[in-house]
Amino acid sequence: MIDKQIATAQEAVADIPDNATVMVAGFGESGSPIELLHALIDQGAKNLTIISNNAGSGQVGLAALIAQHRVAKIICSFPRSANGTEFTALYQNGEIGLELVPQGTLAERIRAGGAGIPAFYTPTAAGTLLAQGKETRQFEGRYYVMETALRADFALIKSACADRYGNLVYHRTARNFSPIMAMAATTTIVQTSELVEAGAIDPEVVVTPGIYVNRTVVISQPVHESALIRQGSCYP
Amino acid sequence: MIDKQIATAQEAVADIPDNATVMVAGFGESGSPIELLHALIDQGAKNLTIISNNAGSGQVGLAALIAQHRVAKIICSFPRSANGTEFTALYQNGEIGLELVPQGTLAERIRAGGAGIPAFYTPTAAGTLLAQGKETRQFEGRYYVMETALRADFALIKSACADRYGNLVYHRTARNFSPIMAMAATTTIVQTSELVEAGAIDPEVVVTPGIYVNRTVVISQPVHESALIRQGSCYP
Amino acid sequence: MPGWQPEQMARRAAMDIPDGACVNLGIGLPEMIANYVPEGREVLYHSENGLLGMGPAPGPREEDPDLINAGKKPVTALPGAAFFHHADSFAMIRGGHIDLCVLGALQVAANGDLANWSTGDAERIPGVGGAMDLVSGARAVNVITRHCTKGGQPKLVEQCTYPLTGRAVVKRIYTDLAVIDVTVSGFRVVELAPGVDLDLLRQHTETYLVA
Amino acid sequence: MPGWQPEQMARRAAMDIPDGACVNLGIGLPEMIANYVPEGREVLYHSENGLLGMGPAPGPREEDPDLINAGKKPVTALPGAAFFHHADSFAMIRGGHIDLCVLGALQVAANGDLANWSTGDAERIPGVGGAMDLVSGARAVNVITRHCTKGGQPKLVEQCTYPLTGRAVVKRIYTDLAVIDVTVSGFRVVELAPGVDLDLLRQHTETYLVA
Repeated sequence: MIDKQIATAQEAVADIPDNATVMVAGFGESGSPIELLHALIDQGAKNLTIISNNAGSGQVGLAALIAQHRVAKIICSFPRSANGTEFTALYQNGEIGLELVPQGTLAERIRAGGAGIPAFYTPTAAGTLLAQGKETRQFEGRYYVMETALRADFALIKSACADRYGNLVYHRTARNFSPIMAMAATTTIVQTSELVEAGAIDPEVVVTPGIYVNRTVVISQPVHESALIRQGSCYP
Repeated sequence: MIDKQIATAQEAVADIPDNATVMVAGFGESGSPIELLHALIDQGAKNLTIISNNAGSGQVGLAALIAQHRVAKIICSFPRSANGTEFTALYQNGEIGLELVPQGTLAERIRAGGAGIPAFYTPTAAGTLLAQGKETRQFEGRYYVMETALRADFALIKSACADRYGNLVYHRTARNFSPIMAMAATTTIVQTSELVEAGAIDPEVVVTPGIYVNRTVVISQPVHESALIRQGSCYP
Repeated sequence: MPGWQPEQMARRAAMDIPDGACVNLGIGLPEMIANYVPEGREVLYHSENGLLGMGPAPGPREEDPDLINAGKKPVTALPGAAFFHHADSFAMIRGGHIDLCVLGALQVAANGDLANWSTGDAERIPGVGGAMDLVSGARAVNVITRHCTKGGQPKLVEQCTYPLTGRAVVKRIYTDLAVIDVTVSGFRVVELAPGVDLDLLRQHTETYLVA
Repeated sequence: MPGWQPEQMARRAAMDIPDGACVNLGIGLPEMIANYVPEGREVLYHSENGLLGMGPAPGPREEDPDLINAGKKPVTALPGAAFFHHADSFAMIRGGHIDLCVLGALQVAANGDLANWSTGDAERIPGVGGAMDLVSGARAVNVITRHCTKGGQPKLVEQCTYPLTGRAVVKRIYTDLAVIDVTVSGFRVVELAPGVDLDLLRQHTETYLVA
């Protein structure tokens, strides 16, 4: 019987090795898999490449992983944060690499990685600094930049509800990068608020089919980054 | 107030001109907008380019449009049908053009057209007859074919349920090409079995956001192609 | 100093939003525009992070950290809204389905070039977000910005000195002093704020203005 | 003539489907494989037209023309199924998420080239469907086919004469006479059907067979 449930976040992330590329879902705190990130901090893997829209906030979640000097490079569209100082300090000291990618190009590169498309052309960034060193090509008189697919060894994502097959639905705008990151990683690890019987999620409304999911772990009351920051939390 | 409802199929397709490119949704009869196609037959536009996975079946719907010599060219993955003789006869007489495209490439080219991606690379068809004349390029040691986006002047699609914004949900595997064709056409015309109040479709389960839809027409009891064929129907 | 207050700038920009439009508003001043759309027009707001049909900020204690806008602030979803993932959201943008976006600016050049993501300052962490996608994808790109920087430097310039967001993308600019169109002949003044005359406007603009 | 009947071929192919696999079965003979998967294995079936978790044919009068497989025949959706659109369905295929597909064949070459969509006959309407996407995207591509055509022509050949579906894509072949792997040294016999010996197999194969 197919059953992707893992008992704890700790076990779910246990085999992420040093030097792995890890996609981390979320747009700001919404959809950010905080518990999986904290388990990854505890686990110790280092020299990671992170693909995520943001670089975390405060001293929890992704920002805490960065603060522990565990991230060699981040591929992201917007590393600045109102509460984020960890990334800034490391970046200015040259201790963390940054590949800045326009948000839509980041999303499309991840989707391409999941969809078996090695490269595509986009008008975004044509004629700007972020197209430097990239192939530019005209189609019907307009300039486009060639962008390549992004894939990862692992994806850490957060869902509202899962079944044993790994079918997922999300909560409102927490969906953001999760469905495409689930597609683009060799091993997709999901923290879910709820686990339901197979068939309880209507096949019409499944957002991420289970084929993209390798492990689910139930975190029934996930914390929110902003709540931790308000409490002055600092992980670990 | 935004309201995309049109009273009749006849009015909905009235402005499709000669020489237009028209995407027609459906995989076999499932999702095929038969009533819109029949309205298009009545309307008279000719020399059309059709983009559709199949070439219709029997003597109704798309097959009937073709039988009327109204289609100059079809871009499609599988024009053969158990009940389709109209396309065959015209094709063998050189009276209709055919661009044969692998099904996944067809879907991705339509999606690219809707997503502002002018071209992408795919492994599908590399080294085969269907890649002839197309740019082939290596990425990480594997060969890929460059495929370009498909767009259309009009898309004819079929949904199960719509609201006044044009938000759509579909019925089971009738979804197939509809969501991507809705994205890739300048004017998307939808026949829907049901029209509901705004808010009646949960924002979590909308498949086609209304931004992609221009016109909806209620066809509350759509006919099925196979039922018409069993009855020996021949349109008009 | 004469000219429009931010609310008046937003009100003026809102006048140009057509009924039935799908609109994406940038973070900050652009967001205010939604408050001033004239009665009787229905506008659908798009947020890059996967929402079409975005509504105003929720009441106190009705905030949901999973229902936010591109500026990461709590919002609501109106009846008829839809959620979707990031690749679908930017397909919507890149594919030309957003009728209008209104963004802030650091500099706008007479040919419509826009710089709004970086001053090139190496000390500052760069962040681009969705700005480059929006300017290359939306059917029309307008800008709302103060006419000059806090230091008094003109933002409407002959050529941008900051890194570009997009080339020849801006159509209309709403400032505290005027409404200005980007045309083939350069900046063209459409409307002056009360108390502002062409001389004053020209003093605060780094390039030629067609009256 | 000795060898396996179609049901036996399907049963043999089904033995190789691992527990938990996501599988796409081609139209015709390949579809039969689903009936013979050994007890205790759970397999998820994918259908190109937007269904993962496809179940068997429905009972009489339970057919829904909107719930069909890639062969356009009525099917069911099992608990835990998901529907999705065509671009998402082929992203699943092309992105390497389908563990195994089993297809029919016109010809298979010793290097794994597959021809299964066209005989090149100009009189016949060409149709390719999803075959080229499946062979280039699925993690493993197996073939199930009679060893020879109805006219007695070998289908396992040194080089395909028909237009290719994909180059060097086939991994294993199930015929009525044998199970054969494609290896770097060419076709390798894995198993012979009852009553079939290597001599017989070689008579019906157009190229060298490694025993």
